[in-house]
Amino acid sequence: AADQKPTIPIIVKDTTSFFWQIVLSGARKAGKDLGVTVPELGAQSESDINGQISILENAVSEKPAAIVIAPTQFKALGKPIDEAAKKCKIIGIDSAADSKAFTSFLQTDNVQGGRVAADGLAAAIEAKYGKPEGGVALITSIPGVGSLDQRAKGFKEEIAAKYPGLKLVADKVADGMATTALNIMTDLITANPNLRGVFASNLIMAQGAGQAIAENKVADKIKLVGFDSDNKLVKLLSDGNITALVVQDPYRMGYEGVKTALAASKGEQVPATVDTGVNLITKENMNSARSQELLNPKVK
Amino acid sequence: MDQVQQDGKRSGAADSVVPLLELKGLDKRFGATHALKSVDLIFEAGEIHAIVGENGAGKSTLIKLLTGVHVRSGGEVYWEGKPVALATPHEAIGYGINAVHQEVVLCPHLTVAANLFLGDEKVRLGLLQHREMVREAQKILDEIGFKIAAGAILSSLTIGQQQLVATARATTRGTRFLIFDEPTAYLTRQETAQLFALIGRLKAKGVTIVYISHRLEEVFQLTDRVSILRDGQWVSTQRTAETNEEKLITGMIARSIEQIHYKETIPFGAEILRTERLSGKGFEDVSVRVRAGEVIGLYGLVGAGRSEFVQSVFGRFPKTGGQIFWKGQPVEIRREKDAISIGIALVPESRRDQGLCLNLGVGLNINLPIYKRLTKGFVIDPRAEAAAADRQIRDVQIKTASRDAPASSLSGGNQQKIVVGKWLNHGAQLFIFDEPTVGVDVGTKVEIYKLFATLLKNGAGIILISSYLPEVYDLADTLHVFRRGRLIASHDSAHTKEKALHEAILTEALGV
Amino acid sequence: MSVESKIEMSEAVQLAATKQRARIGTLLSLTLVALLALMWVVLAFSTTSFWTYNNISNLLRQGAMIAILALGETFVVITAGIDLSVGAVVGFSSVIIALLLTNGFPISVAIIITLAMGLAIGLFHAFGISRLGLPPFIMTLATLTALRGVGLLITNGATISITNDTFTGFSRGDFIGVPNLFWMVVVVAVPAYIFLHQSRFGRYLFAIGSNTEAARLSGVNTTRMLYLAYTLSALCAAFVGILLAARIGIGNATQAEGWELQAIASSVIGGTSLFGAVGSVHGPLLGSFILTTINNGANLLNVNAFWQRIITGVLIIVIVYFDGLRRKKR
Amino acid sequence: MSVESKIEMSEAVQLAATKQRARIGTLLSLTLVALLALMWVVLAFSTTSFWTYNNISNLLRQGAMIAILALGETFVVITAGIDLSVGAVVGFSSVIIALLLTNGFPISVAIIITLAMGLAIGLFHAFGISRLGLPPFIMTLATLTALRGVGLLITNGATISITNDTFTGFSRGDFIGVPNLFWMVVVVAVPAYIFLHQSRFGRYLFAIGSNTEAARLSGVNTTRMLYLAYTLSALCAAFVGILLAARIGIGNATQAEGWELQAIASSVIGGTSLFGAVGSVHGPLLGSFILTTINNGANLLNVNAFWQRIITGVLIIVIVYFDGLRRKKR
Ligand SMILES: Nc1ncnc2c1ncn2[C@@H]1O[C@H](COP(=O)(O)OP(=O)(O)OP(=O)(O)O)[C@@H](O)[C@H]1O
Ligand SMILES: Nc1ncnc2c1ncn2[C@@H]1O[C@H](COP(=O)(O)OP(=O)(O)OP(=O)(O)O)[C@@H](O)[C@H]1O
Ligand SMILES: [Mg+2]
Ligand SMILES: [Mg+2]
Repeated sequence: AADQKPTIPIIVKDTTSFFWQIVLSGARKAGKDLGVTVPELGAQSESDINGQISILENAVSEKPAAIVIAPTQFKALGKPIDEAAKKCKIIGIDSAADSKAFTSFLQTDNVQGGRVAADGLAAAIEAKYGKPEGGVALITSIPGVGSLDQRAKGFKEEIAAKYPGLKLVADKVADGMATTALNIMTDLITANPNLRGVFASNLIMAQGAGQAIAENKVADKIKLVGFDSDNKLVKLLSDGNITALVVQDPYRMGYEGVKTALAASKGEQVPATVDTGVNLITKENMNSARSQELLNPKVK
Repeated sequence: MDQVQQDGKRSGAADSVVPLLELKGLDKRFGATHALKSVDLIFEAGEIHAIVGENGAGKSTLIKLLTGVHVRSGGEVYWEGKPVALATPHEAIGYGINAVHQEVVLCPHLTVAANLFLGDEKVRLGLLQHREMVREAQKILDEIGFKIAAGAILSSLTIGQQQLVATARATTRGTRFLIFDEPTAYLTRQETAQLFALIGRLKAKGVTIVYISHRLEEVFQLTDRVSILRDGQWVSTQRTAETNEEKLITGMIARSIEQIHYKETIPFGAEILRTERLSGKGFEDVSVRVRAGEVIGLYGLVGAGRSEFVQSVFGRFPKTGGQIFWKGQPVEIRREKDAISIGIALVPESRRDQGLCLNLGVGLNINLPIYKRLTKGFVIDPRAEAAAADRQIRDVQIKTASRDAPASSLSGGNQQKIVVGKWLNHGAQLFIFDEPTVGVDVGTKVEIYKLFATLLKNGAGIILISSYLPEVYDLADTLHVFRRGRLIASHDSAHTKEKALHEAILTEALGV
Repeated sequence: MSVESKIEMSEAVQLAATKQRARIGTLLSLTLVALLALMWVVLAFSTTSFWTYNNISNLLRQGAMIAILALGETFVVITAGIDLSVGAVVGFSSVIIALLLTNGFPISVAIIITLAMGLAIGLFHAFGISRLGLPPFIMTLATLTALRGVGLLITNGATISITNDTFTGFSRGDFIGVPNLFWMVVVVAVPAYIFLHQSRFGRYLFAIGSNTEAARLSGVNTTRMLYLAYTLSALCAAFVGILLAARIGIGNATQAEGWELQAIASSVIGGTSLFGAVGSVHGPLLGSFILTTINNGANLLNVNAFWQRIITGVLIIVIVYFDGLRRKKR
Repeated sequence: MSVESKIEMSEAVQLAATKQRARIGTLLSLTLVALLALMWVVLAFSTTSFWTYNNISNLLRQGAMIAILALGETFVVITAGIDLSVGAVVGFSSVIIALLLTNGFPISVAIIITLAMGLAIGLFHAFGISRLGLPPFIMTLATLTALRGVGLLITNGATISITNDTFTGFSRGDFIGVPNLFWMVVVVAVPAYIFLHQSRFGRYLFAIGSNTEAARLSGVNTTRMLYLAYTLSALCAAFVGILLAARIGIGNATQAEGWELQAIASSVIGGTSLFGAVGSVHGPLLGSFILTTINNGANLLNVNAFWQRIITGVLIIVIVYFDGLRRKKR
């Protein structure tokens, strides 16, 4: 009977990141619940596009029932997914790819995530200074990553469209290291006395930037919005060093991804797109049940 | 200068009016060092021309200018009467100027054949003709009488054999002008004989040969004319037949040396070291004894296992059998430190590869074995460090700018003195010298021999390895002959000039 | 005479030793082949999917780029140098060709310009190393840093999509059943083999790695040969950049990060010595496919990605250790 | 006698040359100091915020970690080796100490265990290099790969938050106005200076880098010295890992990626030769603060991050070139 178990590999963007480990644990749980073998695959860096293509190719040759994949890059993964879709059903999660071959798509709208961050930041600045005015900055983890670019896009568009008082004074790209984020943030604080808000668009950047806020004791002056969460960021949030976190629901993404894939492989009808949503979590709402579910996913 | 030209005319009158190669005011500076000072020289077609001079006199520099290794700072060079630049090795080779350099400059990772044809490969349609080159190379080697396998990787050969490969290479390139820079320093007698035979054949073919050596007997044996360089300056050019050893030495160092092989008679004291049936990698069953005030000489061909034997005594390689006794007591020497701490010093065969940290200071090199003693607490006492270095620089008369000057800035002989000097501070009682006078000029040789005497007078014993037989005769009190890793004969009071004994020793060494 | 005959005898022994040495050289590459074969056999038995046409052609495709990179790197390493910039050159070239293609240049012109750019980088390296006297490690580390910056600056950190389907289709296609990407390895390796092992220039590279001064004194233009080595390495990297762009359909300056270390590791696993003068064309190819097989196999066996790193690290030590042993035995 | 006097005369010329050489040696480090000073002056004039207490202490904090790493690396490079693993060791140590602290170990014990782990890594490197005979580049490349894997495996890719405020507070604190992190540089550099420049072990490291065989034959236990060098490098890296953990308050195995190259670059900019036997303690410190100033200045001037990379690359070439010129003039 064990041989009959269908195989549905899940391919994430970066196995070394906590976010994707949560996705994987959701998928693992689904595998256990639904009786599916779920190989956990993924590149070792979000920018390793070629690595992910290779992994996808390898996964296809395993002749799986379906594949769940989070494409690292929109354009690059398009053709390989088209190819793979000839052999099995493909379910996309998190980000899109340039392919019409997805059977279903469970997505975080990263552009929307950027907008939410902008709104959250503006609200915090308004709460402190009375008006959403002053300098804001953006710190991106590494260049050339689709989802980060989309968050940046959403953030900048929202600021430009809705908050004419907010000026983007710096748009920094780091090298994926928390220390670099810390140094950049420290120097931003030094160089821009009028800085009032910062958006650090992923986990590691938020960790570094949050640390800089704490180190320089400017939590009162400068509002920081991060993206994603782990207990370090939750602590910074509860300390007030981070104003708000934009969190996705990675656990659900993994779980639902596998579930949808199984259904699709059996030929059942599945929705073409599902938005798993982004949520803004602040110190005020962080203790609600839903927030706690998002902030403390059951990673095992 | 006039003398040169007259000389040139005289000897050149036989063949042609234009000499093959003429140097006018040749000058070379290395930064602050003025290595060659306006040298004028004429090389006639077909002659064998010796150049002699002390270490650092500028002999090798002259050669390097002629072969395009270095570019001259001033002066002119005429090849068959026409001025030439000689800016690159390529150009020099083009005229047929080739050299066998003092240090073997070949590629150790390549085969003998590849080295022979380097820069001049046999190609067909752009493809290397590997097999043809090996075959051809073997033919060349066989023809000149060198017993070397053309397919062997160069690094598997002894230094002497490598030197022969370099020689073979230089001679096969359509050479018209061939320079040998101390070619016999690393050769066995056997190989030296092969080389001399080759030089004879080349001369017969009309090749012009320049021969540089510190071994004056070779100069008299081989050459037609001899030029002396001193301090980068030309001193004289004479017909070899019209001069003698004494005159040459006087010209080289501006004083006469009565006794080249310097040895005082010193009474033997107690036994310092004894080996009993010592065996190890490369040697077997070697039993020798050294007493205070005694020099034992180890003679043999290259590869006879002498270096391995002494390195084993020094703890560089583990022994596999037998026993070492130090002042009558059995001792275990497992590593260099053990040997050093009981008072054994090794002056290794190759200064450059084993003896010196070339780019570090003279003082550091001298003090290296005794830093523990110069340390107070955790920190080195800088005054003690300086004093220890300066004392040796003074005592062994090392000519150096300062104790901080890098060892590489000294001439060969003075570098050798550093390697010896570092063991004097340490207070060693047994000194092992492995080929201590290779490439060392006559003056410095005497200095080194004097140093031997000082050591012996202070109650030390010496093990001397040398492939230069006259040296062993003159210096060793006891002479041991090695062949293929075994001690096959011993002679007491070897410094006799009896021809019969020389013959006997040679026969033993060769195993005829 | 009798002395000579005796000496001759001892020489005969030496000759025999040399012959054996040559045989051991062949053995080394055979051992690597054996290791690769062993891995393949084990994987064929322990997974159902390894020994399928699909997977083998995946494997060939996946190993192709590092193989070419390792090959180029080998030219430099044989001269006792190192080229740390190759990963950056790959990323940079992917940007250049993507830009050219999106600006409507025909594929052939775009490829030529990109390769020319690689050539220029190689020339610059050789210039810095031979004229300015910088250590290769530092020179190529500096261009690694700078090139990533230039690539990012040009694109402003964004990725450039390549819409030319002929171009991107190439990387997925195959020819008589063998993936095009692997054919590219053949296309590079065959001339590389002739160049390195059969031409005098290859011989000169070894000579320079063994003893630069000796090579120079033999009339070898060592400077020009250094130019050649670094140019070849950069050209291979630019070529890989083109292949990468075709494979992922985008140009992005941050791609191929760390590939330089993979290329060097492949080359060393394949028997190249970082001290120079030892190396071959088949070695780095074998080395890169061994590393690729580790990754491919680990994926198929569903080995944790983190374990893959550990296994790779351990295998590098083991393989190079045994290789060293074999050399020492010589 | 007359010979001697002649010789003496020619030696006088040489003496002058040597004196000049010594002066140039001092000049080199002075030039670096001058360069750093120049950068600081320019920045002081072109920005309002550079020359503030706050920014200078930021600068000192930012440069501290690479400075310590570069210092450790220098010990290895002086022996003509290289340690590519230091970045990975930093990341790995941050994980270890975070784990220990979250499991309730007292800070002192956690620090000691983490340092002991660094020591073990260093010993392993030296073992592979001196006993197994692996090239340092390959040995440390292998552990770089493997260590990242082990760190990720332990944490499953997650970051471990450090809740111990005494520990994380340390990196923020200062002592008589100077940031604690910079004091750590002093704490490492002073004994390092005594070790390298005033103890016999330092002399031995230089001797090994210059000629291992000669050092051995002079009674230096070269194997033990290699153990010492690699251990010191790994210890410094583990120490930096601890500081990193304190500074960012997390343990994460992927942190400090690429820091090995920054450390090597700092060391080389500070005058260390990759061929061994040339190096100092103050050199790498200057080198790392030059690189840090570039980044800090660029941030203050709001220079595009991509330009920072280009500037860094170009400056590495320029500085090492002029350093080389100065050496050649000797
Ligand atoms: N590349 C160089 N750089 C600096 N000085 C040099 C260089 N080559 C030679 N010299 C110096 O030039 C002088 C002449 O050296 P050269 O090697 O020509 O002497 P030599 O006569 O061949 O001595 P030996 O008998 O020891 O071989 C010496 O003082 C030497 O230190
Ligand atoms: N046939 C050979 N193949 C490879 N290496 C050799 C061969 N013969 C000798 N050697 C090496 O050459 C070196 C010289 O040999 P060894 O030290 O035994 O000779 P030796 O008697 O000390 O001669 P010498 O001191 O005159 O050079 C050694 O390192 C030895 O291993
Ligand atoms: Mg000479
Ligand atoms: Mg010997």
